[in-house]
Amino acid sequence: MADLTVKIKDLVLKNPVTTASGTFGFGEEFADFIDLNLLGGIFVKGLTLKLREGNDYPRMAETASGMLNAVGLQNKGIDYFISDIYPRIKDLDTEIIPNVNGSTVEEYIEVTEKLNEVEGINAIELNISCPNVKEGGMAFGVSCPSAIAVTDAVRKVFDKTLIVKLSPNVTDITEIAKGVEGAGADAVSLVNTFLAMAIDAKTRKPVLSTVTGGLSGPAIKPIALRMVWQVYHAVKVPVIGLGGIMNATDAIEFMLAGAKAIQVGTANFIDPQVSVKIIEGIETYCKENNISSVSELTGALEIS
Amino acid sequence: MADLTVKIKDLVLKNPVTTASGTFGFGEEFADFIDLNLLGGIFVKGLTLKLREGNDYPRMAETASGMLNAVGLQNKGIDYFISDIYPRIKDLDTEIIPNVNGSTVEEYIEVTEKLNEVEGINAIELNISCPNVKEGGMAFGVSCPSAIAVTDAVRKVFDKTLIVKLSPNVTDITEIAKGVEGAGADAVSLVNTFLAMAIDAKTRKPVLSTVTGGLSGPAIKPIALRMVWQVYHAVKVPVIGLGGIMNATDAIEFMLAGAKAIQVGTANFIDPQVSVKIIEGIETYCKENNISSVSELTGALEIS
Amino acid sequence: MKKIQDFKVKEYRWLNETGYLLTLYSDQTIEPVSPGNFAEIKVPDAPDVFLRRPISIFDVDYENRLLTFYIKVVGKGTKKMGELNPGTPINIMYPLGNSFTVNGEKNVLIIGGGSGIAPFILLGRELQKKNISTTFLFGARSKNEIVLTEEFDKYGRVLATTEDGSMGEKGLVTQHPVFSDISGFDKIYICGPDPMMKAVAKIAGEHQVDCEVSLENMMACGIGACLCCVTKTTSGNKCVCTDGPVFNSKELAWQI
Amino acid sequence: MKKIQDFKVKEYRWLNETGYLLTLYSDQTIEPVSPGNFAEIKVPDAPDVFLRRPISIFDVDYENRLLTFYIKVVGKGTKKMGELNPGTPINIMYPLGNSFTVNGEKNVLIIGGGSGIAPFILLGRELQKKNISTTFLFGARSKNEIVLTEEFDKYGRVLATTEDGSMGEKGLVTQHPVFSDISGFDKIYICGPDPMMKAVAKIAGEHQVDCEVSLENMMACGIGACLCCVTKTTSGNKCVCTDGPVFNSKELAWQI
Ligand SMILES: Cc1cc2nc3c(=O)[nH]c(=O)nc-3n(C[C@H](O)[C@H](O)[C@H](O)COP(=O)(O)OP(=O)(O)OC[C@H]3O[C@@H](n4cnc5c(N)ncnc54)[C@H](O)[C@@H]3O)c2cc1C
Ligand SMILES: Cc1cc2nc3c(=O)[nH]c(=O)nc-3n(C[C@H](O)[C@H](O)[C@H](O)COP(=O)(O)OP(=O)(O)OC[C@H]3O[C@@H](n4cnc5c(N)ncnc54)[C@H](O)[C@@H]3O)c2cc1C
Ligand SMILES: Cc1cc2nc3c(=O)[nH]c(=O)nc-3n(C[C@H](O)[C@H](O)[C@H](O)COP(=O)(O)O)c2cc1C
Ligand SMILES: Cc1cc2nc3c(=O)[nH]c(=O)nc-3n(C[C@H](O)[C@H](O)[C@H](O)COP(=O)(O)O)c2cc1C
Ligand code: FES
Ligand code: FES
Repeated sequence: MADLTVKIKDLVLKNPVTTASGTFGFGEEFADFIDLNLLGGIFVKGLTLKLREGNDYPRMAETASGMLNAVGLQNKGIDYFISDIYPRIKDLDTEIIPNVNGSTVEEYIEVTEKLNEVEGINAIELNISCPNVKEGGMAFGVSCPSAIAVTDAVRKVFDKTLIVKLSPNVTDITEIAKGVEGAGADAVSLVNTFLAMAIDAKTRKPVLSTVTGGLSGPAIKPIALRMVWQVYHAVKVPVIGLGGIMNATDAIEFMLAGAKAIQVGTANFIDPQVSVKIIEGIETYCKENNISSVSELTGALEIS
Repeated sequence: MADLTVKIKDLVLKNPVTTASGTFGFGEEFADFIDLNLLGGIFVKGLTLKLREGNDYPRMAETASGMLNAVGLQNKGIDYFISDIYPRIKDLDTEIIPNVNGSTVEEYIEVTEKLNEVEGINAIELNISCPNVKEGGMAFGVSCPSAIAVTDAVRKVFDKTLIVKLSPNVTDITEIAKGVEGAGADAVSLVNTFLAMAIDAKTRKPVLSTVTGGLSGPAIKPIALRMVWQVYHAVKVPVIGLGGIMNATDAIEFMLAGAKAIQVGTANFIDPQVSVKIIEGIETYCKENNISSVSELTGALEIS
Repeated sequence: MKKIQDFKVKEYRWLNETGYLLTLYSDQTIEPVSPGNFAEIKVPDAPDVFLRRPISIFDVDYENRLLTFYIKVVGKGTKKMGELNPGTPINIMYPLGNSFTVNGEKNVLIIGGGSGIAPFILLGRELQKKNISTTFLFGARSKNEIVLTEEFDKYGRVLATTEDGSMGEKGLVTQHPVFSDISGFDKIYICGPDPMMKAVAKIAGEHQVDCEVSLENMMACGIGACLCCVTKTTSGNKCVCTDGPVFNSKELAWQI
Repeated sequence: MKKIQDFKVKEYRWLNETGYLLTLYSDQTIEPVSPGNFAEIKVPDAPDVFLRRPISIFDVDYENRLLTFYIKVVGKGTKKMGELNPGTPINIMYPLGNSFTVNGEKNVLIIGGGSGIAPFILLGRELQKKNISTTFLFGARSKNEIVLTEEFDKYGRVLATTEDGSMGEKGLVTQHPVFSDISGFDKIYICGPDPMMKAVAKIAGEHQVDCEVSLENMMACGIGACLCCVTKTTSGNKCVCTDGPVFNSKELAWQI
């Protein structure tokens, strides 16, 4: 059987399949459906310094092969995560990776400092690309100087693997990727959701309470794949790819484009077992193609 | 019956439904399926100064609720259009709007100068957003200074309605929209396709000969709608909306978001009669909602 | 335990132009279902339907391994689920959500509107087992929208209001005479359109009658992972899919 | 004239694990179809299929208003088209593309591989009407992939090659003895995988036998509007959907 292990700096994943922040809760929600210990890692729901109620309902709209969300980082705050949630999931045989958010650089720093102290947490994902909050979020991720500033600040207070999650809502994603690499990111993950909108023609109103929201799902896959391919050729740090992955073939495409690991997002809503099926599918693909280590796939796209 | 006429500067469309450049040939291709005289307008296939063979096959890939294309502006050149094609379609009772392309500002100018002389052509669409050519194309549309420069140059040699077609592959589309408005554009149309990619996991090769291509179809609709809404609030000139419009409801959503007219693109491939169905659907909507003039819909989104 | 399971379409029973019972069968055993639980259904063969659709469990037959849903056509998914051929495979996540509480009540009122009648066969059956006297009150625009009264008859008294007066009392549910003595009930259960639920909850509150409402917020995951389905409560935003769909009306931050 | 028309599934005839004949019927009259023409089929109830699928017209029955397609399962759309229930509505644009030319030939060779045999019943019938002597040569990996020989038998001599030797000659079509006297034919018609067509076109060119190939490039519109389906020819890029699918092999810029 192929070696599925992948290394992202010091973070070792038993396989390249992880679940995307905000689409997998804290893992527990899926415990009835799959064995969580099989996963390479779980990127848990976005965390902030203080409790956040998130945006008003409606927060969701279905679109062609995708969905919009405008959750707005509802969570009980970092302290509650560390004291109440993490102890319940820390013994899972998979990497638990918190997704760190803030309205200001100081908030990012404070959340990170707390996580730096937590034993068992070997990496964080810095979310500078949330399109659903009024302050901070995506604003950090669409300008190179601010992306660099927040990465740099967080890097100074975090000793373990730092993954920075990029926004696709930019003219040139390689520029931001290079910026955060320079500021000390150990890896980049991409993409977060696309700023988008849904309207109800009958009521003439926006469907979401926030008017705009973030588009995810297979609709965005071709754009996400292009961005992963571009970023892979622009930076030296590992790339974690996501955006519309629905099955093992999609996952393999992202790896061929340059991803070392992948995240499964919206697909979890449609099939709560899909992440495990993707692991199995990658195994089968490796076997059928005589691939001894899954990392051989990363960037193996053949361009004639 | 509601008044369906819309005015884009001096260009009068009998209804807001037009067909998007590159998806409707020169109209003739659809003559067996619909009465072309019913359309508000036809944006014909992208034209360049000289004959272009376009990119190598394969130029197309199907994706979730969308498709990639990498046609690369194959056309026989502006002179052939004016001498051979236009005479065949000029007597249609609809507006024929050429889509103007160039690798350099000079080429844009030359093509436009020729069209400026053609009687019956009342508007052109300046394509600064084609993602499928090596030189020019999208490069003009993703940087504000170059978008302004080409618009400004073309404006100087064109007396009739000048529509500038914007690229969605940018961080802030309102900035480009404001730029071209300032440079003399009479209207903006958006969006062109999203730069994207498809991979064949079996062969480990890109599906398109050009590796990347342009994503169109309902997959992109939520992003396009958001951009139309943003641009509508940023500029004073009319906005022509497109991107994934498949039916009358979609078209109405674009108008509510701020579009004065709309273009039907990829949908023509799936149903060659769809443009006429959309006109009928808009009529019905107006009747059911007691709308006396279709322009009332433009920007009528109610945000509480 | 929540489960994901393959079923097949067994049969339909159409009740009017837009409402039908859909019965599914499975080769595997059926998980225990409580009144109020719902399922997330993957609509097969539907090009425009991306996410699963939450539908209350109308009835369950453990012995014959059947699940029945009462579905009203309101859009793409509910239309498609009514057009499948017998034998079509259909994948279900269930049982999801909490359920109605029953705590030694003596006399209860159940109010349903639209597809909101769906959870009440299971609830009626449970109440009957516990010898609780049950009144059903169904509200609709017109007679043809009041369905399945003969089924509910088995579990209690059935009343109706219609806006056009074609069946039962004319008017809205809250105009039914039963409300003149509302304090005679020690609990109201309700599921239906928001305005109906709010109006009833308001009266219940005024008369200090316990009131449980079942919400139908739009959902993406159905299992508490996406936080899309929230409703405001006195203790912050809660997920309708896991903390609900059943809430005590006092908990809800409804402006009523 | 090109037309867009609603049909319904009449029946299937499965020929092996992956190949089937699909017959559709319509209430309206059928447009005149020429050998080589194809249709763009909107695959119903298929969530993953966005664009229409180009499929050659295998047979047509004007009187009973039937169209038949020979389809090989290679992916999502061709799979789904094989699973529809009789009566399922299915929308077709047809007849599209040009057709094979017949100009007083006396003795012709028709070569088909895979789904490439599809256009040759109509062509065989036309050739027979014109009293042109016809030889069919079908190539496949194995016997079970050679289908419908009894149908083709009606219109000419049927030969076969299989890579495993399980039927006809062992090897590729170009290794069939018929090629030893290839100049005896005044035309070759061919449709099949690219390598097969190129190999045959090369031999035809060397022996100055007229050769028409039918291409199966991926298509978006099927009517010459999108310019996605092009093939390089001696006079630039041409659309397979309108200038083709049939090309004289001499026109094609194949590196052979
Ligand atoms: C816990 C729960 C239990 C439910 N039980 C039942 C049941 O037993 N029987 C039944 O018929 N329905 C039930 N519903 C409602 C059902 O889920 C929706 O009617 C269905 O999802 C609509 O899908 P569609 O594809 O037909 O509509 P779409 O085509 O997606 O939408 C049609 C229209 O309905 C609106 N809409 C869609 N879903 C909702 C929603 N959840 N709330 C408000 N508006 C919506 C859309 O905005 C749109 O305007 C339940 C919902 C929930 C959350
Ligand atoms: C003019 C014309 C006539 C045709 N006639 C027939 C016919 O009579 N019978 C028949 O069975 N098929 C015919 N084909 C081929 C048929 O169109 C494709 O097999 C079909 O579109 C595949 O659809 P799918 O959804 O099953 O495959 P998908 O799931 O879309 O793709 C499966 C795999 O096949 C590849 N593929 C898809 N379409 C093509 C293509 N056109 N060329 C090369 N590779 C492709 C994809 O890249 C992918 O790897 C014809 C094609 C053309 C252009
Ligand atoms: C409901 C929902 C909530 C999300 N919340 C977060 C979040 O808290 N933090 C974050 O970085 N990304 C969040 N995302 C983005 C996803 O992690 C992912 O980047 C995006 O959905 C694209 O992947 P997909 O197409 O596979 O879903 C959320 C996405 C969805 C759909
Ligand atoms: C095959 C194809 C060719 C296109 N060619 C052109 C072109 O020549 N000029 C242009 O401005 N846009 C071109 N476009 C972009 C469309 O006009 C349109 O902007 C885009 O497809 C989005 O709209 P849609 O989703 O409705 O198709 C092309 C699109 C497709 C699919
Ligand atoms: S639907 Fe996802 S949390 Fe309730
Ligand atoms: S398929 Fe569109 S031009 Fe041939």
